[in-house]
Amino acid sequence: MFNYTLRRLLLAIPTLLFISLVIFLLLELSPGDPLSDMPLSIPPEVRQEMRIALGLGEAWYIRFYKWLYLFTIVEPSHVIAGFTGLDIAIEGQRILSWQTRSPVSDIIIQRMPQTLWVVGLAYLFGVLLAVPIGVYSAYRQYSWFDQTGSFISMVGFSLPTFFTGPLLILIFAVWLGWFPIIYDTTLNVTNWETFWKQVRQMAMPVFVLTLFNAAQISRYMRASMLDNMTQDYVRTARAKGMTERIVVLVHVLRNSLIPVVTVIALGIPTVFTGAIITEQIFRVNGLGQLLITAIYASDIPMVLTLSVVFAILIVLFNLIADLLYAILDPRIRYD
Amino acid sequence: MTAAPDMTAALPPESARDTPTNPATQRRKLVEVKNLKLYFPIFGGLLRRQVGDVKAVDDVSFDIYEGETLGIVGESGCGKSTCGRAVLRLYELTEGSVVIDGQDIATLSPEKLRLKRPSMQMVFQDPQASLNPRMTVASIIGEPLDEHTNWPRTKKLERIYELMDAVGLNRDYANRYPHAFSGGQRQRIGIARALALNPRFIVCDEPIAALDVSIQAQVVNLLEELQDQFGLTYMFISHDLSMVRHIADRVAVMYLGKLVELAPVSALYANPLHPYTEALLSAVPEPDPFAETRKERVVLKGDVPSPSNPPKGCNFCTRCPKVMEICREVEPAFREYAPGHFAACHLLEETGTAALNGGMRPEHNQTRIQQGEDA
Amino acid sequence: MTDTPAPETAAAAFRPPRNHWWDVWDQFKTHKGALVGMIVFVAIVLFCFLGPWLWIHDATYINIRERNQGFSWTHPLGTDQLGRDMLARMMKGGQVSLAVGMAAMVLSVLLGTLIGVVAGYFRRIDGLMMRMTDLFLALPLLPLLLVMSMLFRQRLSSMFGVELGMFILIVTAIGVTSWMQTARIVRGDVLALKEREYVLAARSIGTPPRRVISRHVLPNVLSPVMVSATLMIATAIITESALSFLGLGFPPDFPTWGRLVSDGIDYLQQYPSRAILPGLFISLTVLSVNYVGDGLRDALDPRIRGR
Amino acid sequence: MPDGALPVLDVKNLKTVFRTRAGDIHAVNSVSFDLKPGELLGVVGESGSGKSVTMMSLLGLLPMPPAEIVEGQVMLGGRDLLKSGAEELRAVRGREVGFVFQDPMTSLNPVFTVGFQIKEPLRKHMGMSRSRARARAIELLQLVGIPDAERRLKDYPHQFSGGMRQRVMIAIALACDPKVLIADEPTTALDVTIQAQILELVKELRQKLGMAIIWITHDLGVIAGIADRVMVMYGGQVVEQGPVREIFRNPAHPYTRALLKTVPKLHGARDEKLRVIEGQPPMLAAHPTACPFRARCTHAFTRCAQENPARRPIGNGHDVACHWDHHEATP
Amino acid sequence: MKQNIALMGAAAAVALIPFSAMAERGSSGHLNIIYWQAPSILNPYLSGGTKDVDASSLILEPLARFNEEGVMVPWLAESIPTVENGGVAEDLMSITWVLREGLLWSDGTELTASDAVFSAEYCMHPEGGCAQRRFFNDVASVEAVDDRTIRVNFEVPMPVPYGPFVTGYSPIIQAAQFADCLGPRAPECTEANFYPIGTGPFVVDDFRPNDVISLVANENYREPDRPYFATVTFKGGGDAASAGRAVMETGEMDYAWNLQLAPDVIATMARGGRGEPVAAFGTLVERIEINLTDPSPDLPADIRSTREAPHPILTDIRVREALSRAIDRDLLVEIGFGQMGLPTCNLVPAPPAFASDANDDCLVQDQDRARELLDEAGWEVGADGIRVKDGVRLVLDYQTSTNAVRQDFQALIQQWWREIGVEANLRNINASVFFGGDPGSPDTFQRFSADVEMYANNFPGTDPEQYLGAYLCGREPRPATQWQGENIPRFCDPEYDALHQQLSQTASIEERARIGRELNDILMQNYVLLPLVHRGRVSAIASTLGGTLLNTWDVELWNIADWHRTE
Repeated sequence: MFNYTLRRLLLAIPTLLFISLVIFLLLELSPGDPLSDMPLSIPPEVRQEMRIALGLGEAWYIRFYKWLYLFTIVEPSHVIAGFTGLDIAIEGQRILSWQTRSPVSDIIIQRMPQTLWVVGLAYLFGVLLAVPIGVYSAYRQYSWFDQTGSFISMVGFSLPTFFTGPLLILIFAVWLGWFPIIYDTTLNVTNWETFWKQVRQMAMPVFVLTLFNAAQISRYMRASMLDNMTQDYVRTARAKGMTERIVVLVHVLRNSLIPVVTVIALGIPTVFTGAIITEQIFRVNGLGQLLITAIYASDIPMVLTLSVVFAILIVLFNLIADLLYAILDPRIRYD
Repeated sequence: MTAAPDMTAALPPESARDTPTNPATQRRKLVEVKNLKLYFPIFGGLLRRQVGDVKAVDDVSFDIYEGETLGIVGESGCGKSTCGRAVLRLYELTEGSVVIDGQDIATLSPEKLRLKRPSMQMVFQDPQASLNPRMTVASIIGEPLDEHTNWPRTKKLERIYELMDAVGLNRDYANRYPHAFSGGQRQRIGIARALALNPRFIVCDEPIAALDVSIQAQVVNLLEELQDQFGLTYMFISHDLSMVRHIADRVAVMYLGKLVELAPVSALYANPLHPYTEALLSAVPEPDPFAETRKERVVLKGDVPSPSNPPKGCNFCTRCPKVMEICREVEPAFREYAPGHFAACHLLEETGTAALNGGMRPEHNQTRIQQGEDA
Repeated sequence: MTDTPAPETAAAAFRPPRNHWWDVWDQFKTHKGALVGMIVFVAIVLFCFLGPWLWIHDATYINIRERNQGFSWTHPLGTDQLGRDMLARMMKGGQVSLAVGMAAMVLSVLLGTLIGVVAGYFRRIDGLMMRMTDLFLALPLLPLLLVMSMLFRQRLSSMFGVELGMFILIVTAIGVTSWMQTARIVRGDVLALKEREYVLAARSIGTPPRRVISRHVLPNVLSPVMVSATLMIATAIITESALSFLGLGFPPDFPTWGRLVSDGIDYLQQYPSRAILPGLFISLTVLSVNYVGDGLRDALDPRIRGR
Repeated sequence: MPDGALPVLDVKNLKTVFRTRAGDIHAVNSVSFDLKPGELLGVVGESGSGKSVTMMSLLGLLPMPPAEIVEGQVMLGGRDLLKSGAEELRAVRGREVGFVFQDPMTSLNPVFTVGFQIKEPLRKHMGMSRSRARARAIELLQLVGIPDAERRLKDYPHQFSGGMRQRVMIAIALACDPKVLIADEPTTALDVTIQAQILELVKELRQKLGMAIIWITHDLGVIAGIADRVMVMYGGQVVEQGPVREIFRNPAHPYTRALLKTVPKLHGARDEKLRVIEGQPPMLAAHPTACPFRARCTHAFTRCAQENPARRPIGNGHDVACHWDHHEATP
Repeated sequence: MKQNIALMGAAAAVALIPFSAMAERGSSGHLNIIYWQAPSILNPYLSGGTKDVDASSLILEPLARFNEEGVMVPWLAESIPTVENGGVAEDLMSITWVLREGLLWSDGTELTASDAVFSAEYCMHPEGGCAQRRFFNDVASVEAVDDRTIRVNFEVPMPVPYGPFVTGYSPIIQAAQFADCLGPRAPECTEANFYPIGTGPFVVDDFRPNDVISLVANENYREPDRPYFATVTFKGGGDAASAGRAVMETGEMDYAWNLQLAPDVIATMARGGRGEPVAAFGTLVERIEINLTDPSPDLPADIRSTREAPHPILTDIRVREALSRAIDRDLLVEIGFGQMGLPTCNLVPAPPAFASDANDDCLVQDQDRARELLDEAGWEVGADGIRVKDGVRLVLDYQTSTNAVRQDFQALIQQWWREIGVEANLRNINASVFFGGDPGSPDTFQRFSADVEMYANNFPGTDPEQYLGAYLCGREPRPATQWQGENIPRFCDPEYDALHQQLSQTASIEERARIGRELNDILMQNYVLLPLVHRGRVSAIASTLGGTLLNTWDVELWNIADWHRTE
């Protein structure tokens, strides 16, 4: 197990290097210019000066190498220093966002809380909702609960968030006035009143995303339960005189959770990549919104860093999913 | 592509091929297996380097004479199926040679091997798993014809019908799918497919293991009839000792990747030399309550060791009721102790070959065998 | 297995020989949701592709005097802010959305199946293929689309025209970034299938790998592929509409359902039907396709089919 | 065998039907039998003969739907199990009737330790404390001959070999000292040498514990060595029943007779050709109104197609369901 | 496109309610502003984006501003220097500003002339990449005459010397704070760029780039009773529609910037009753520019769309005029802008002195005339209704950036042109590419790989000299200039060049206006570009918010110190 983990981690390094190179080259080729937002009245010479000031003058491989150095050494040192208070931050150049002229890692860390709160909570709710729904749907396959559950989860899956989002805003914010349209990222939860405020402003985006997440995961849960429901060991458990509750909730559930837990783990990176559209619609300015504004503004250092961070998360959670599989399923040992 | 030269294009009249299988006459070796080894590598460690082998088949040699049936028996995991597949080079061999009809197929190029395939065929264990569920019976039986002939459709169909007749399948079933058949019928389809190209040598890999008792007999009889009819040579792999006794001319016993005994069928069953063979024979329950109550079994202790980590010395030393010191140290040689009767056991080497010559032991079928440590 | 009678075999022997797809269809029919889904989907397809033959209105024709109209006989679904007929736009938009969904599905399923089969069947390149799958999983879709659009748009538009060029681009982008799931499923199945005896049987006959794959492996990975294909249609339609919403999809004058929704969102208060109708159509399509997929999964599963 | 003792299990006229899309399948047709205390009843039959379904029906272990028990009576310890509620049945399963299934690979839950799975019924049925259940589990493992029992409690099923797993299954079945043990082809998936081990174990356990056993198998050899009484099933019906020696020495039903002859012998002269029962087992699509074996029967005559023969006693506790009188044909 | 500086002002829609004299600093409480584009930096010298400049104007201030009517008013300066009051040198080579007395930075230190000198040095540093560099064009040096006196010296005579330190785009930054941030180090001063010390009414409390800014009133603000608001939240992101909703329908926000929405959408929102939309006009003109050179992809890359390859069709002025006459500008306004737009036929629609009325006949759609013109030019109507001449079909590529209103315009204009027998192939390009100026991309508006293209442009300040200079010979983008340049139609007329030369030497305001109108008319009557809509800007203001004066000539939030709560 340890060997396997170590081997996978080692293998992840070249994979990630390659991925970051590919992303870098993609962005290198991509059209768009960080200065497109500037008024047209800015003369070309000035534009050229600004472009050079952004560091666009050098050859791509030099920039990639520099970026790689900053990304792997300098930025982590600042992040760690920021969290631990240790004095290990490496002075000097950092990866600067072209839009804000500030270190990208600072902004990414700044964006974490709202992303984790809204998207993460929605994912958590989604999972918490999906597992019982999936279990019960499978246990009572083709019952009315299963049918309506399937229907609702499919509706949740099939409604684009850019459609449900504004609709919710119109109904609950404009007509009913229950929730605010605008998410206040500066809100500090200190007492009941602010807590209530936080709950209200999170309600709509969390609802939209929960619906979507729960829809997907409950489908997996149901399918996995159905797979296990017909296994021989279920008959053994019944033959032992176990109650249906124990048969389903201990024997079948435990086995069914194995593939579902890995699916859930694989889905966690999407919490960080955020729900681009939902974040935009509800102004939860999290990581997804950061990525999309950076793309619109051709802020290459930001897009590159974010993309690679996401790639790392994906590779990491892939590994975690595999390890979880091994931990949960005693039959599998990677050695 | 035309049919391979050693095949008759169509079936000759039955009488012409109806040669007796009795091997009393001059016999030719059709298959010669020498030092066959098939290891599956085990990878491990940080860098996924090879750290060992699963010795599925470990240095096995035997011959099969033309027209005879060689039975291979052993428990699951002893490597008998792998051996059968290796003989047809369905797996790449690790070492050794397999000469079939004068050609070493271990070294043939893929294309040459492909041309050789019609002469050697296989019948598989699980009649459900060995038939593609999405193909009709006709297309399953016709697949070898598609691969190795360029006959027109009608000729192929004619041949398919012939084959279906030969294995006792109703021609009306040609367009059905495998799932519409019972296990025995499916096995007939599998046999028809194996026969399509007039092979000379067929490896039967536990062809009856998945069938009901009443159906097993049907299939075995069919195999025997076909052998008589077409002069086939069989390598019959099975764990069913009584069925092997019925069908085989000679029997090889495998244990943990190695041959432990090889003898003509009568000699083996009447006078097993190797303790493992003995134990195996005694373990078979007989449908005779009188015999069963009288008989005392050799019950082997424990399980078969892992082929990735076989014991030192004799493979059987961990379970052998007659184990000696030497067995744990030195691997016994596979020797001929009586004409055509080979075995690999230190016990035999010590007691000498003479005493063990065929017929010297009395009444073996009801011998009370000393139980080992297990008593 | 116990000796519970295998009803499949038992029942089948009485029936006349027939293609096993009939059995699939029989089982499919028993899944009410799937059947309704199928009918709805076919209805939507007919609406989009046959509709324009009956409702002869140019989806891009601007009749400025009749803009922002409600439901009427001349414009059953009203008109938009430029007086374009919404019914015609829904049909046209549906054609594009469905075509994108189908084409992206085909591409992604083909890619996924190809890579899954190759990785599963040929041990040696398995590792490489799976690393590649990881790579694609980690690729960001949006920058990729921008890059592809810059690199190929002009060439594609000069070769196929603006709309078809963009169509190819979007389909490729969606297809290229969504095949991984299929590839993983197929690879798993192929790994299992490869050990099946009928594959071994084919090899013992001397069937070369490519025919083993085409004859024995591919038809038998069909069911998971079909299921993931139906899901892919749904995902592709949603992805396309999300891209349209983010302004990275088709040109805005080119109606797709996604575009119609995002155009209609601003008018949600004045003319709610303008966003809700296309939204409804997207959902209905995705929903029906999902149900068809569900039914197919059940119907293709012999364990369920027997019951 | 205590003759005349009250049977622990008495099954009368059991009928089980599978409702499938392709029509009903009459898997068990009016099966009646009893099981005396301490007796080992061997049930022989080919796949599809209804032997497993019969046993599953007794305790409601069949998935319903599609299965449905149409009629019958299953008396165990003075009550009719078919009329019992789900909770009552649960109290019987594992407590009074233990089950061992065919495939030890899939019958154990792969994600729980063996210890957990043995302790489960102990805690539920016997209300044992954690530590007592543990002690009993160790005891059980030792009983079924698993060395190093204490340590192995923590192991998962996949860490056991096939034979060891079957021993674990037996340990689970025996956990609560059931009166009846139903073993459904418990050695079919095992190798002969392992099968021999299990058979020895069962013989030993019978002596020690004295429960009644129903042993389902298709292997006549196994039955011959272990059973007191044999019940032969064909086409969802009991075609013949009697003491083991009686059945083997004096088989009355053409099916039993043919079955005994198709099996090649390990000793004695080799047959040139195996005796064969031609044809295929019947479909059970309708409730039988004729003898299910008639199509394959060498002795069939017109009555066989008109009337399903009832079981009739032919002496020595032996009964047979056949119109043909085998004494006429045998010299 | 995003700045508006001129003299014409639309009347502010908000009635000025007399505000109680007892009001004091912070008495109005909290103010919520929403911009659907989020500010990413608070240093206008490092970003040209309107959102950034607007946000930083709450903190940083210039010497003088334009008010809502386009009139220059002193801000940090005591008065506006002119030739008359001696502030501007007779030879137009320098201008001298005098700071107000007692100006303090928000950190309590004193603002001196050296801060202005530093600000100029900061922006003029060649490696700094200053976005507002154009305000310092032709500046030779900036010197501090004394603590309160700043002199800006020019390299050439400047008839309009109000570049440096005028408008929110060119404010004064604190020398002490930015001292280490000159040139290449400018971007590294994140702290300074996010939390600038200014003289304005507010001080940054918390800045989250691309998200939200929290501000508090500046304790050291020069007017003791202002700002009336104690705190401000400046939220960014989302879309215009929900920003408008938040002000006019739910009342969560007090001020929403630039509602680029369809007129009837805004009208519906206004019915929400919690706020209302306000419009103002600058010099922004949506126009179609016509390519006088051949964009055919068959040509070699260095010839394509350059003067070496004249356009085969559009060099005929009759075709160009026909294209213009076919368009109904009123309808375009109605569809796309409503009260935010006016139909126009001028490149320079404002200030009034510069606005010509010589071209107003184009305001009326005249398709018959258009057809006549095409007939005259020899384009015969073909079988499919599209005109043909010498076997060439009258087909034009029509490109613009991706934007809902522009695509509606494209569709409408495509249809009008079709009615006169001209086929248009529509194309739209992502704005960041279209306006990106990447010389490697074929899709920039400068590269002009199409026959006609549509976008909007305007000019800074109130004087159009530079703006009109764009259409001089030699200013066209071409390979030699890395495809940079402002003469998008590739127009070249010696007469125009001569007239422009004359403008650059004229100081008299009236005379400049006359020449400016004449230049405008030359361009218009040559139909090298077809103005469509004079675009205004609409913002939404909560009904409880007083004191706002929507300004399109300077930053929109210019007078935020005066904003207050009315109830």
